[in-house]
Amino acid sequence: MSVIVDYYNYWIVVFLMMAGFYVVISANNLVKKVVGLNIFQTSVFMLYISMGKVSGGTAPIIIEGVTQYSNPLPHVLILTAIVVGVATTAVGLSLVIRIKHAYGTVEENEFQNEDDAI
Amino acid sequence: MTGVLTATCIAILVVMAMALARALKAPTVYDRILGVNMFGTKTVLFIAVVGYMTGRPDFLDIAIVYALISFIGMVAVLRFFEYTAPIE
Amino acid sequence: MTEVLIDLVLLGMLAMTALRVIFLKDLFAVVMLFSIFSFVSALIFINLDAVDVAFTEAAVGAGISTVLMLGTIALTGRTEKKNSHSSILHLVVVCVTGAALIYGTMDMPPFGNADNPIHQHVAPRYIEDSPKEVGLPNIVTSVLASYRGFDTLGETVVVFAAMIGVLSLLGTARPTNKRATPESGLAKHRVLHVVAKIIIPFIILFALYVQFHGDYGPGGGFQAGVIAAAALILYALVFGASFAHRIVSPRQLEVFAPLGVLLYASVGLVGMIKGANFLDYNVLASTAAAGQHYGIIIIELGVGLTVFAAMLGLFYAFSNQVERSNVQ
Amino acid sequence: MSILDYFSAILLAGGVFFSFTGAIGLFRFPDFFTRVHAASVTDTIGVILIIAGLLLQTSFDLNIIKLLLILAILLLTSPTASHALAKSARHGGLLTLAESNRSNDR
Repeated sequence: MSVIVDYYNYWIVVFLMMAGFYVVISANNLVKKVVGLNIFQTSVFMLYISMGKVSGGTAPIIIEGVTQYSNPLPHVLILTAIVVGVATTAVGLSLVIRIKHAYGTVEENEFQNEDDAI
Repeated sequence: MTGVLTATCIAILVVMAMALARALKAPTVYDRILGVNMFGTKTVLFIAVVGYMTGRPDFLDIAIVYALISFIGMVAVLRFFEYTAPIE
Repeated sequence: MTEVLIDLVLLGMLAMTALRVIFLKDLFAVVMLFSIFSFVSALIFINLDAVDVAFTEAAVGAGISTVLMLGTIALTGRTEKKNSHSSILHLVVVCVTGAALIYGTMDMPPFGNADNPIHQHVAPRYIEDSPKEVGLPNIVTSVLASYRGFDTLGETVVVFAAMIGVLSLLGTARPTNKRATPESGLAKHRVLHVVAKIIIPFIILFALYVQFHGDYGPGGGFQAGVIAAAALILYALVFGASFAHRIVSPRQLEVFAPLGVLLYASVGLVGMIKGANFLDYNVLASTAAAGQHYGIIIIELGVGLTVFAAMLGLFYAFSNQVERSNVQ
Repeated sequence: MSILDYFSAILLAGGVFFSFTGAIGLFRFPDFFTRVHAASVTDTIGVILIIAGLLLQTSFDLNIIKLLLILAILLLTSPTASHALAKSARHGGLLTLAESNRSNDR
């Protein structure tokens, strides 16, 4: 029982990660792949934040009368990672748009067929 | 008083779950958007109540951001929706 | 106990949403569900005490990502075609990886325990000494801007580089015609026009509040930049991109983005000239605490400027593509 | 509990009740337009009551302004969003249940 209480958070995060991973490898459509990548990424963020949590702690903004704070370091790492994540997502999406211009489709198997034809 | 806030919090969670269910089920796309919209407003309330429940209500900033961003998301959906052909 | 319950319910919602995303073929719905996914994960961050992260995720993940994805779908079409190859192999790969990861978690220290190794290394120092050394109540801002200032400079440069990447892929948004027409916006929705006009000033005001209050509450340059960009994105969505170009033109953004990075880096150089290390703020003013304050305010301004310019520039590039393909 | 707390609890309970009816409507009603009705109308009253309940808990500081700002934003945006959504659904050719029944009969 204590195993479940100790680890349930990590397990669900792993499940979410795998859902994102499945979308990335099985989806044909590039936009959906990007969505899957983002789901994966958000789950990784959640894993980090879960590690930083201290039970009984509170948010790491100092107020009077509180001594137990959660770990601020993962928060810093993830905060910047989120902004960088959206920037890289934008690069990915603009690549998708270029592929659409070049091949007329964003389905992976279709433009691979076109590549083979050339 | 914390008991009342906790109860409110859980009730809002149930409402959010029902809005989510509508967004997942959704016969039409409009139903999904409606579900997302209601989910957004209830989320704002949820954050506010959680802030009071945990005794640190200075995090209401996040609720404001939620309210603003979910509105922008709605507008974006309406804006780009007209470019795409309906499925149903 | 309540915390655990809330956490479980929210994680359950996330799992349901993720599962639904796998099976949906309508990409529009996929993006809608992804925005819900971001919203719920931000709620989980709040529940796990990461208010700054929740702030960023709410503004960036749910706001900007969704808008960019919707723009892409408007260009590439709304449905995913039927999958021809079998997905059994994919399922096996995913299950094996997942099992390996779960096996890995068994070696991790239990969730929420205050004695975990992660809480022993540098975190106690940040929590105990940063109020004295930096003088800000928000430890996350202290660590972000002061202790790990070099890292944050790198992240800012990455955002800037991503903007360059997108602009070189999609081309800079050029002014289509001199006369801005409201036709390109949501012309039929009068109510939306009125409400947007009322609400946009408040968004910009709120962005300024977040920028300068980030030392004391949740917030800072990253979030403020995104929120300010969101205000202009709302304007562009409702009234049409050509109106937004009149307020902040794409050219100006190309100046703002490097300016922010330069502002950040030059604070570091001033420190070096005064005989300290790169990005050491202690020497910027007569006392160390005042120096830290000056340094953090200026670099947050630089971060805010770059993030604002990058996010708005990304949106301009995407909406320009959408409008051009719509004209053809 | 002081008298203010009792008032606050009543307001919160009222807000939750209305939100709940809205959610049931959103979940159970037969077509899109009835669902918009259920969701948007109860959304507004739920927001007003819950924020009012929280206002009674606040000591006199910045949080009051933030709560009022949240209230103002939600009161402006939530009905607008519902209106715009219903309008674009109408323009997109979505029929009410009665209309689609009639066209099926013919």
